[in-house]
Amino acid sequence: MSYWTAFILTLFSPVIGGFIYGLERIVRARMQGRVGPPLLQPFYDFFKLMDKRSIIIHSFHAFMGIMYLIGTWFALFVLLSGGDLLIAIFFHVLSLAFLVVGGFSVRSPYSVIGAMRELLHMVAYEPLYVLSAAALYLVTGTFQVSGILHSKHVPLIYLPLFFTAVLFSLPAILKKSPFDTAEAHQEIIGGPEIEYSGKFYEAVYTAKWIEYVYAFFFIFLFAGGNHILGALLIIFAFFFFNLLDNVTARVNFRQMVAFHWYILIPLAVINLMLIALWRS
Amino acid sequence: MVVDEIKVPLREVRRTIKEFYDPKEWHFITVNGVDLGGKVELKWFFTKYGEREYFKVVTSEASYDDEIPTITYLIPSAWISEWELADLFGLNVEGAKRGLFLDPESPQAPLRRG
Amino acid sequence: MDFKKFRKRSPWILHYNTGSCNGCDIEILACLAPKYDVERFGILNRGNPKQSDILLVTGPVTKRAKERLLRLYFEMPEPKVVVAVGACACSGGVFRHMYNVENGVDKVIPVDVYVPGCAARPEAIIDGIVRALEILKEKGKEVELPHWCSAQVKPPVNRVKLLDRCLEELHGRR
Amino acid sequence: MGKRITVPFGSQHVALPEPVRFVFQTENEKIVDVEVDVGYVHRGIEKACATKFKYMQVGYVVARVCGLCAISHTLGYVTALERLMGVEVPKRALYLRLLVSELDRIHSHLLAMGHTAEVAGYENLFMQTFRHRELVMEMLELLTGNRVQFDFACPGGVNRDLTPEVEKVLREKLKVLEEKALWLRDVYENDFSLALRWKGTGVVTEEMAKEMNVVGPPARAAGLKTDVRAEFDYLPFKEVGYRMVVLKGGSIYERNLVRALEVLNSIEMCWNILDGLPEGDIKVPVKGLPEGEMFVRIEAPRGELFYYIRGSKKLILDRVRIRVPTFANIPVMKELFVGMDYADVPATVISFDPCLSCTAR
Repeated sequence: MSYWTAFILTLFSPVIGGFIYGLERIVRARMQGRVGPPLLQPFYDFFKLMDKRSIIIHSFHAFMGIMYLIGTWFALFVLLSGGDLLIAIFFHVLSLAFLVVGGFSVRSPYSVIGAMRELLHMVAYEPLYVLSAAALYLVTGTFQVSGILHSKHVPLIYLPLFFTAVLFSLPAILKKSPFDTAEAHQEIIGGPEIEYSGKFYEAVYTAKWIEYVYAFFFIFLFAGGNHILGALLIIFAFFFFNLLDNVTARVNFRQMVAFHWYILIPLAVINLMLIALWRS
Repeated sequence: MVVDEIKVPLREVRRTIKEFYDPKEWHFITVNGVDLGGKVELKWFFTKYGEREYFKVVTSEASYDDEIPTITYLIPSAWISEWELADLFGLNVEGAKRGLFLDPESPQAPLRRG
Repeated sequence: MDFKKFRKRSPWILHYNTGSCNGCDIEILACLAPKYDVERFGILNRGNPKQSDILLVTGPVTKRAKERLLRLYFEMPEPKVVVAVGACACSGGVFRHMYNVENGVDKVIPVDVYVPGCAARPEAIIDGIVRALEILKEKGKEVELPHWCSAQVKPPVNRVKLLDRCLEELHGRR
Repeated sequence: MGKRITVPFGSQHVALPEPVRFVFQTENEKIVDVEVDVGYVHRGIEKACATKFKYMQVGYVVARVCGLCAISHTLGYVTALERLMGVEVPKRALYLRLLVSELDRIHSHLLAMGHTAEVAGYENLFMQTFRHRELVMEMLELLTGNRVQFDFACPGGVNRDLTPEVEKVLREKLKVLEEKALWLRDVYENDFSLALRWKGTGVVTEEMAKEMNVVGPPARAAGLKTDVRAEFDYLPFKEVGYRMVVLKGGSIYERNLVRALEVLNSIEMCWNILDGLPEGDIKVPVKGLPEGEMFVRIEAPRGELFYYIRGSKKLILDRVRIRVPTFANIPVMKELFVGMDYADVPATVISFDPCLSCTAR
């Protein structure tokens, strides 16, 4: 992928993410036996928020909201432009750190609790992503996304357990049930994003769409050079995580971290060891 | 309906209840006040688990200034009824806080007559 | 670009019960459920005043809920509309002139749409929200004050101070 | 972490349809202290019943104490009044009251169950439960003319008769409802994530239930055999196949299961009522003025409802006292929260099915 295509793709990634989000809302509504909003609903929300008056708690808090958007955007750009996988993960962590710092900087207890839980989210799923970067390196021999995308191997064949683990942690990165403790609409009403309003909430809202693209691109990498398989994997992952979202209750943060550390990460490590054994 | 009513003076109330009350058998319903003009008639309602239409009522009368004995030592869940009594009748119940329902700007002791 | 027309497309609601009998509240809940499914119109129950456009108020406004209602109203960014749901939110209903109520939401905050009924039916609530959207579309972004409040609004608005001023007046009004 | 955070829960909160305010002191999301404020919706109905409204009107006023168990409040009041004045209510009216009260219980229980699912983040189950709840709402609307505030019972009988056409539709809908209720029971009993989340959370033990005088489904889920339907003869429950549902355990999971089982029992009762509905009048005139005092207990969907009325040969009663189930359950809720995770709080609160407009009146 050339540098400019990547740039344009990144620029339009909110649009793609918005469509994914709109589609998700429809799919979710249909799974619940409702009609659901129109496909363009996220964009209606987006334009409405443009016009809302923004109430700023203090400028640092608002700035952190914007930085969250920029950080996620940059992480995605690193991925799309074929950069280093580890750097993309690093930027993603950094962008979440902005959100966490913003959440801690206000007095609202929901925001503080949400920020703490956001940290626990990172503790839970980020090791899995770092490990999968390592696993992709073992299979394809490169950390470069462009290298992985042109690799002859299909990592999915070597990393089935890894793929399963990443699939199950998708709800954690996208904050969907069962791992939506950081957002937990019914407990802490959105967590770190509670105090944002107007244009600043819009930034946080859009950053979440970009995270959709980021997460699904990660899934795409598991198909390596086989792009059709990648597209199929994305569609499968999309429906799978919607189904998971719809048939589970929210677990608490202890169960979430325990699930990631006692089940998913060991799964991934077993896969990693098998590969290492097989290679040697 | 069987009603077993015990009329006692106010200071005897706690002892009377203590004599028969056993949390395994008795269910405390509520304490109720009725304004009789100048004084309040208080009734503690109890019922027995598993019996049909059986009530035990401890009745007593108190003037507006009397200190009403609390029964939260015996029945921990009674505090909410007692606080309500203190709030709505403006009575002086032992250990009760004001302001369960009423705000400073609401009329005080609304259930008193007159 | 004219963003005003998108206001109608994505109203996010905030619901507050100021002393109603729960009848209207469960009907609002029923609106979100599959049979009425207001998410068709993009309506979401946000539960967060900072991100909401429509404030649905039920109940005749008790003395204790009054201050909370005013705070919620001030926390909502403009443009916003207030919908009074149910007979008691409109006028006090059966609770009118009871000792602890204020006889309707419009005694405390400005109301744009009144939805009658005891309890208001889901169809009526949806209709009320649709009416509210018509009003929302035309609304400006100026800060609105309750009719009893004599504070002057001069930009830039300090919302915290304005709220304090209003609360002082609310309690002084007794 | 480790520093104390004060978390206010309510009075405006998305998980709560009504204003109650809990202020939690949390450490690492564990609650160490709790304060509760239930007075947000105090309107002064008891006072108004004893000053503004005539005794024939009070039934409609107390219905507005709570929209969820409206029929229970009216029933409580009219039963007390009828017993006080010695009115013999026709059998058909009793059966119709029973029918509406059981349908009301079904809708209230389904609401509570769905709502608990919603606050546990299980949005789909909430939607499904509410979808089936609409069936009951339609039945109630057919039967009484309104969805929520029915004003069905009145002193001396009921206000509206059941016509054969309505009965036919009711039977059809009841059949669908029974299927759905069985399915719901199955989901609430066997769903993995619900059990994982709720089993052993917010446990009220039997001793605790007895000591704190817990009422209603929370008490029965804890193994305490108390149900006013079995202890007080205000309606002919025995004749229509009432069974008491008692479970052991006392956590959120059991409370919801008790509700699910009671819904099934209520549906069974509704079948029996429709099959054995006696013919006759639906209303007898009530004459005279109330004198003396009377108290009754009623099983509202949330538990024991207590009415005390007192009259002195006047059109306006001297005292109407309402002790509602949530009022009795607030103390145990307060005890329960200490030591609990904040994440479990919304589900625990909702699993008691609190009705604050009842509590504060």
